[in-house]
Amino acid sequence: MKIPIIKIQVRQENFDLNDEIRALTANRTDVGAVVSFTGICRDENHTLSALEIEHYPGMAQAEILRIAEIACSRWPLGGMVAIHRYGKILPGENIVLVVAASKHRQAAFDGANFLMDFLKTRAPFWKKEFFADGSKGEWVSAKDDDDGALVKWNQPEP
Amino acid sequence: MKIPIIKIQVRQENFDLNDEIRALTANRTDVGAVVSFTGICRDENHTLSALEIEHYPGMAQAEILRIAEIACSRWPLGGMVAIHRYGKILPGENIVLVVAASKHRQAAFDGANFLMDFLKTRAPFWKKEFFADGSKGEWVSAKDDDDGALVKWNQPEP
Amino acid sequence: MNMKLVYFSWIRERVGFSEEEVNLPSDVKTVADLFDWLRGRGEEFEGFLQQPDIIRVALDHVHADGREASLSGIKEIALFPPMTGG
Amino acid sequence: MNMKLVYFSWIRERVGFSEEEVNLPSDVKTVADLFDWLRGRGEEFEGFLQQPDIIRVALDHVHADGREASLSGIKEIALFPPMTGG
Repeated sequence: MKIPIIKIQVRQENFDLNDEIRALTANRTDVGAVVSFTGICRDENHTLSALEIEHYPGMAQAEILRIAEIACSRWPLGGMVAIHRYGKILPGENIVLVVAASKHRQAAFDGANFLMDFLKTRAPFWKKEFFADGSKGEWVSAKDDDDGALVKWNQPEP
Repeated sequence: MKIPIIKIQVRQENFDLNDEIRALTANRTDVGAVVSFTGICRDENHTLSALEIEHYPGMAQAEILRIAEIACSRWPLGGMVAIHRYGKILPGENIVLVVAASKHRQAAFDGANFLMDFLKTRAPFWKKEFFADGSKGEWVSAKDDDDGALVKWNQPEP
Repeated sequence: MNMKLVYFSWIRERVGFSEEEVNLPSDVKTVADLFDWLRGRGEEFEGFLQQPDIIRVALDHVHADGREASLSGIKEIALFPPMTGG
Repeated sequence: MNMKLVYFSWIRERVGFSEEEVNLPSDVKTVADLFDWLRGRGEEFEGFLQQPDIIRVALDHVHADGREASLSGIKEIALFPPMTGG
């Protein structure tokens, strides 16, 4: 494929998935597969009032771009989009979007999955929880699972 | 999670990804991750005029549902959507959509990837190519790659 | 045994029609027996059945489990090449 | 050596501010040296630096490669806990 289109944004506003996919696929016929990941603010127990997402403005976008460039060097991707929101996020609202476009489906799946796994552990964002009962916010702890998720990307390709 | 929502459609009309994701996520706060796969008709060499997709009406929907139910038993999924189009598809148009919703990102990635891999090799659809120069259509050959893609799902979980 | 046979993709094109009702002899008990019986029906069947390994079979809308799968109680048998959807 | 230090998440809250300009002594050459120097600045630093393994460091917006990473030529050092975005 040609040089991949890469779009990385760190912003407060919500995103529109259809618009982002259209930007990667319009006026071209070399994309056969588009995989998207949307991360949403959960609140299973109805205890959360909101998340506040803090980020490192100078670094967040640059770090996601570095990860996207690695993904594009590892798989034949035609384009990637990553949008991460910051500020106050309510339960049910979108937090993050990743889209990967490729000729082939497995490259699109792997590119999007890889970008999400590394974004989780390397992009400088931190979530603070605020509770419905008005109690003080707590910073979300990093999960060992997230580090564990990286292991699969160091396996040699099958 | 509760009993997953499963929606399978085999139809001529295009789909709207935003609408399908909304149907899986509206009015609930237990979905933290949504992965979508969109398969699009490629035409890199500008030689294709259209694909004609034939399907087995009695079986296609039932077979995709069987695969989706296996996915839902294997990963904690809150919902799955699969829509496969048939009939005439032009280059750049959508062919297939798969959406998987879950609490956690890897389950959503794996559920969608699994459904696509098995849909490719088990759902009764056949593509015929029609060329821009008016030459007679050729049936697309099945790819060994597609059978090979199934191997990864027989590995024990890490 | 009355049976509906349905054909798809290039198999449908070679057979020349998409479905038919047949009366299978009572000794046609498995998919392998069906293939043998079809071979005797003319060259349009014999042709594609020379490569039986690439023919897929569904019994009442479910993929047949090998060539020894029983046709007992089945109402509709589909023959088609490997799928290319998705 | 004039340096901008920036803090995020609960480290920012413990330090009490989000950024500061400092003049590092010339013998502070690595991330490990910086941690030692910060420990001497008061209990708000000493507190979180008792668990140095969970402190992440970025040098000019790039993750530092271990505690021996050199601060030479760096203009901005960030200290923060493990990330929880996505």
